[in-house]
Amino acid sequence: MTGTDFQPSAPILKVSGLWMKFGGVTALRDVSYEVPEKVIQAVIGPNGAGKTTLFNCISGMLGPSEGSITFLGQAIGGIAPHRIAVAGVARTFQHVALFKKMSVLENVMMGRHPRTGSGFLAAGLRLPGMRSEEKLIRSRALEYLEFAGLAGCAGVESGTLPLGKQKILEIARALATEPRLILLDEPAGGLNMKETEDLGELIQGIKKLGVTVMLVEHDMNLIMDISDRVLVLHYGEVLASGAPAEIKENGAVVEAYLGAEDEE
Amino acid sequence: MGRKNWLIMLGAAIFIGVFPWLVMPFKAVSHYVDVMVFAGIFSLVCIGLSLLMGYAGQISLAQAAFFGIGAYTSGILTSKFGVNPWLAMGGGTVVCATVAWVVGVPSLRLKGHYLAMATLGFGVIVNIIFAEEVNWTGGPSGMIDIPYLRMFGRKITSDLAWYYLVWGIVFLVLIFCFHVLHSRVGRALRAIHEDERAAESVGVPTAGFKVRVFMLSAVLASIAGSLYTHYVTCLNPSSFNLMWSIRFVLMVMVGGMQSLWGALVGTVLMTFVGNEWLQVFAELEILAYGAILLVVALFLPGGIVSIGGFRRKRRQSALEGAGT
Amino acid sequence: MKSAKNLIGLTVLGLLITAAVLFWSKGEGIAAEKEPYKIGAVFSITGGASLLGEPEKKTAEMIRDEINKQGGIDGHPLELIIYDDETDPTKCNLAVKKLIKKDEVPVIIGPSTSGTSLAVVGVAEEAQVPLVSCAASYKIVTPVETHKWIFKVAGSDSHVVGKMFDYMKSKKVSKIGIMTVSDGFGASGREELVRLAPEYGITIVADERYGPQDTDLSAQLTKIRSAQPDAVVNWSTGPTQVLAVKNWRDLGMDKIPLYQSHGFGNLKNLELAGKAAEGVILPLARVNVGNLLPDDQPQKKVIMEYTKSYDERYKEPVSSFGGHAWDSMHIAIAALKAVGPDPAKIRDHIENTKDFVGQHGIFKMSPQDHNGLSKDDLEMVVVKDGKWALAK
Amino acid sequence: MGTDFLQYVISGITIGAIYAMVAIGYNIIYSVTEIINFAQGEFVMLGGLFAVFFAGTLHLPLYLAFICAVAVAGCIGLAMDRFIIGRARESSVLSLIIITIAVSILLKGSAMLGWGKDPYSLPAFSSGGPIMVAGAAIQPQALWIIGICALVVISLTLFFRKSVYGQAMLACANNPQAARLVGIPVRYMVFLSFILSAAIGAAAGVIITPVSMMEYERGALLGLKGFGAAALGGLGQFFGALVAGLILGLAESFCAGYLSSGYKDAVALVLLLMVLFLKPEGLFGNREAARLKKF
Repeated sequence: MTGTDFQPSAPILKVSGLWMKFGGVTALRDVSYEVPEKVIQAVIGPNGAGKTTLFNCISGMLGPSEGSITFLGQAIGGIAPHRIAVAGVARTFQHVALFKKMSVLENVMMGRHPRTGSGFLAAGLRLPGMRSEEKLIRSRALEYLEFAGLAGCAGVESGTLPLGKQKILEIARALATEPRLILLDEPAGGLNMKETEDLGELIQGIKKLGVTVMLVEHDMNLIMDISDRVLVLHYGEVLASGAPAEIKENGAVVEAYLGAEDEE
Repeated sequence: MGRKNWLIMLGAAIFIGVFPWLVMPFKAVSHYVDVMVFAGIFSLVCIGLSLLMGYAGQISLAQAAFFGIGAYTSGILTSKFGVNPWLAMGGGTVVCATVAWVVGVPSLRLKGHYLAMATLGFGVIVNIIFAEEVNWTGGPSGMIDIPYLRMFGRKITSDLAWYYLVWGIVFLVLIFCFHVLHSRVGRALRAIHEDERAAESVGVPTAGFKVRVFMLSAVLASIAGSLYTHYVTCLNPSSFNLMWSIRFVLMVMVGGMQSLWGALVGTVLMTFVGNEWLQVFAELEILAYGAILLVVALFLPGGIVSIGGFRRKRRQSALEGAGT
Repeated sequence: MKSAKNLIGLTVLGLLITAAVLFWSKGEGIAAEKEPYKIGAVFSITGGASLLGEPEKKTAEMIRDEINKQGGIDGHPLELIIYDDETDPTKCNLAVKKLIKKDEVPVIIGPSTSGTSLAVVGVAEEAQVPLVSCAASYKIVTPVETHKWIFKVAGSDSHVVGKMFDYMKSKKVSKIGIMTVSDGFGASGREELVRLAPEYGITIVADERYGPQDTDLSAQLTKIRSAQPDAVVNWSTGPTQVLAVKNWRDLGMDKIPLYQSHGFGNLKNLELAGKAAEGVILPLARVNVGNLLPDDQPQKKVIMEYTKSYDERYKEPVSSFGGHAWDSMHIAIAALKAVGPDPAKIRDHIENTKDFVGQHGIFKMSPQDHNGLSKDDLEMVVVKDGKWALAK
Repeated sequence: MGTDFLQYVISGITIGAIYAMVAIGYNIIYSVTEIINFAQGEFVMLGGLFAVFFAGTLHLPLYLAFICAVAVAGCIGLAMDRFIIGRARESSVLSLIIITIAVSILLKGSAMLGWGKDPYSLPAFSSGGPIMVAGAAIQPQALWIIGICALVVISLTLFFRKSVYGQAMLACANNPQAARLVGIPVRYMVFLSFILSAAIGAAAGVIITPVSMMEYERGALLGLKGFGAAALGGLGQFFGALVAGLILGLAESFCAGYLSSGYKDAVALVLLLMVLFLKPEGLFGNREAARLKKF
């Protein structure tokens, strides 16, 4: 947790032979890949390359058509998203998915859900264990807000925050679940330069906490700055993977991007 | 629960406490106490339904069926097996919770119209069972000779005693539900209502929570049913038919689904409207009832409690509640 | 802004309603010279049993007007307070409580159905106010020890079934198929049919049920037909009994005579069933067949009077149900006339009603019998040329 | 045994045809607006009672009474959309459920005031006694019911498949915004759907009145059964509604005949629940399409 050097270790996530088909469309085609622990793993590719689909498969929002996903040695392909969250995978969404009518603090408190356990009866009868747990939830949530730099607006209704802060809040909420792996889907989308810079620092901070980060992003500068490894998807297939510098030089990747640009 | 809710509850409790003494001296409204007993019983059903509709975002047209299952369980256990009424009430909640679980697990995967349809179908089936199992339920002519409720060794027969008993339970249930809402569980429910996908992503088992709220609402309806049984001491399937399920939904809607207070206000109001105030219209009553519903659904979709900016208050108190 | 307007509007509406209620409850009876005598009534004027409640309400109102035109009960105007229970036990319960508490009536007539009556027996008993139900179930008045304040003017289903079985025996019917509607009326009839059949040496070979709003009974009748009974008994009220007649005819079951319950005793049913109803047999209270009675029959006079004035006022034929209201109204009025508006005295008076000539028979109440009718108060009737005729 | 079986089939198909027509009424409105009109059953009741009014009170010939009753019901359907549903297009599903229930209460109450509580009947469309087939009796009116139901299904299928109006109506359902862009008058199409659905419901009411009579309270149950048929067949599926209606009718009839007549209504509903739980999009619905519907 001290250094920022890239130290490969055992894979935290292993995807092998992953297929995802929607009716006649194949979104992922035989994707196999391993993510080592405590790295920042970027996933890039032109629109429609299957990046978000990959995230949805890992986080359980979609059950893969074929193939396996192993997280910390446990097969998680096709199990319910909330169980994957409990297992230690958190995520954010491409289009911010906050609980808009809840306060900023409450949103982060929601993140504590999988790490706490009091149920209907305990809550309704206000049992002592539940009350102390509630206090703990609150103080831990405040810590995460502090970490994300949002402590100032704890009481604000989250839907009223500017987009940049909403994106950060979503990350804070995901972090509050104490994940081992966090999936960030286009966290910089719609952010300005300054905000993107702050975001980069935040992501590196997350890595320092010992959390593996996977991020889908279009902002190449951000990716080149912070990521340790890059995976390139193209038409649902793995096109290339490696360190950012290598990817930059990879002809196939450049072509794929240029080709895609032409189409748009 | 927040300070504002405590204040409202205090006000409501004082009002409920003195209400009988306000109306009893006046002959013209002295029977309002009786109406309030039923309003209290129905409130229990509607509080549960409000949790389900307003907080978990699910509709149920089967509440009268759970109300009836509780009522008949109590009735059958006490009159045919001589079980203590309070124990029978507990038995009713267990039966209801089990049935709700069995029905809820497949139903709550459905949404909107489909869920309405499934619960409606279930409710009608239960009602047919009440009417057909003559040996157990007495069939359509009804079940009679159900023993009175006893407390501290005495029969509860007077309307005033019933009034305070029922409303006492209503307030206990309200406190229970507010506590639930302002806890980890309540936050999860609100989260499900706002964005199911995001709720799942932070580890909320949405399907499981929906089923549990459904079970809670069934249990509350069951308690209400048991109270009804011992209050009326006679059961008839027509007290638990589809019309009543619809009435319960309407009570919650008219009051406002956004808060438990809405359920309470709506229930009391609609009980009075349905049994008292519309009687001046005689034959036109049914039209007046329909018209009121229409007006509320069209012009007051937030229900009566939305009139005075009540919703905003709830919002704030929920925030404070998060801190307690 | 809009919500503020709504708030004001609703408040005004609420105040108006409250004012109206208060006015109503105070406003009546101001002009009376003598303290009016009150009778409370609860009928199922709307809802599932509205076919029962409607003529009951009309009859009760007609009698009130007649009495008041004659100068009331010993100079006391008669005040009739009617509530509609919408055929709902809960509403019925509330309505009776309201009659007792708010209106402080000394005697209550109704409710219309067994289900609603059973829901209020306890209330009247507890409040010690006599209640004269218009429904049939024997459970309403038994056991008498715990139903001291409850009476009923509708003959028990056991009378109807007994009368019918007597007639069947005389026609050598030994196997019957029954079909009953799944509401209180049908369920109570079914219970008695099943209970009494062995006593009369009759076997029930088919026992079918249907809903009150069913649109087709061919399946039930077909099943009965295949059990080869000597007769079919249908027990229901409302449109299903006409449906039974039509389906019975259409299935060509003429050779298996169709018996109906006394619920069929409404000329409208004959109108609706038309030719199909020819030959249908049923036990009927005399109120429906006044003109067929011999002149020396003691009930003839009251029945003809009622039939005539009801027809004049409402332009429709009388029904059994209206007859119940007539009986209960007049029993209550007789008691009020004799002992004044004291619930306890009224109860005692009703319990000792002897030889009261009513629409449904000659009532002989006693501390053991809070109904006072027997199967002798019924006639077996057959449909002939679209009219009732006494069955031989 | 054989005769009985045939008799059950006949009565099942007859009542099933009525359920199918009610279900089609639900489907038309649902296809265009994605609203479930809980007042659908009341149109059946109104159709029957208006036919009684035109034939019995005004002494019109039966076919004219039929047409007038259907037309009046169509107008009521139009009014319902124009003055009530149209104002609440943006409401939540729950509000819409309540609104249509309120309308059904109003219609039922008005019918009670207008016609009273007595049942009414109509003469059968063609005279003559039942036709005997292998010992089973078929009422001529049953043939009318089945024939008219078939006619309605065929013409509606043609209407939605082939005609420009039908295509336009479906387009409104799939994507009202796009429909508006390509120049389809969406409001007008919605009106049309309400008129059509009310008229078909009313037609069902008219043809069933000679068989089973009609009174103000009848609508709710027929509506419920029709609703069951619509869900069973898959919301929005016309052919599905027909088949599901017949299945429901036959299931009820067989249950009454071979199992317990008291539980016959329950059997239809259990069938409905099972379909909802196992194949929520209905027997003939499309899973992908059902998922896309905005609930």
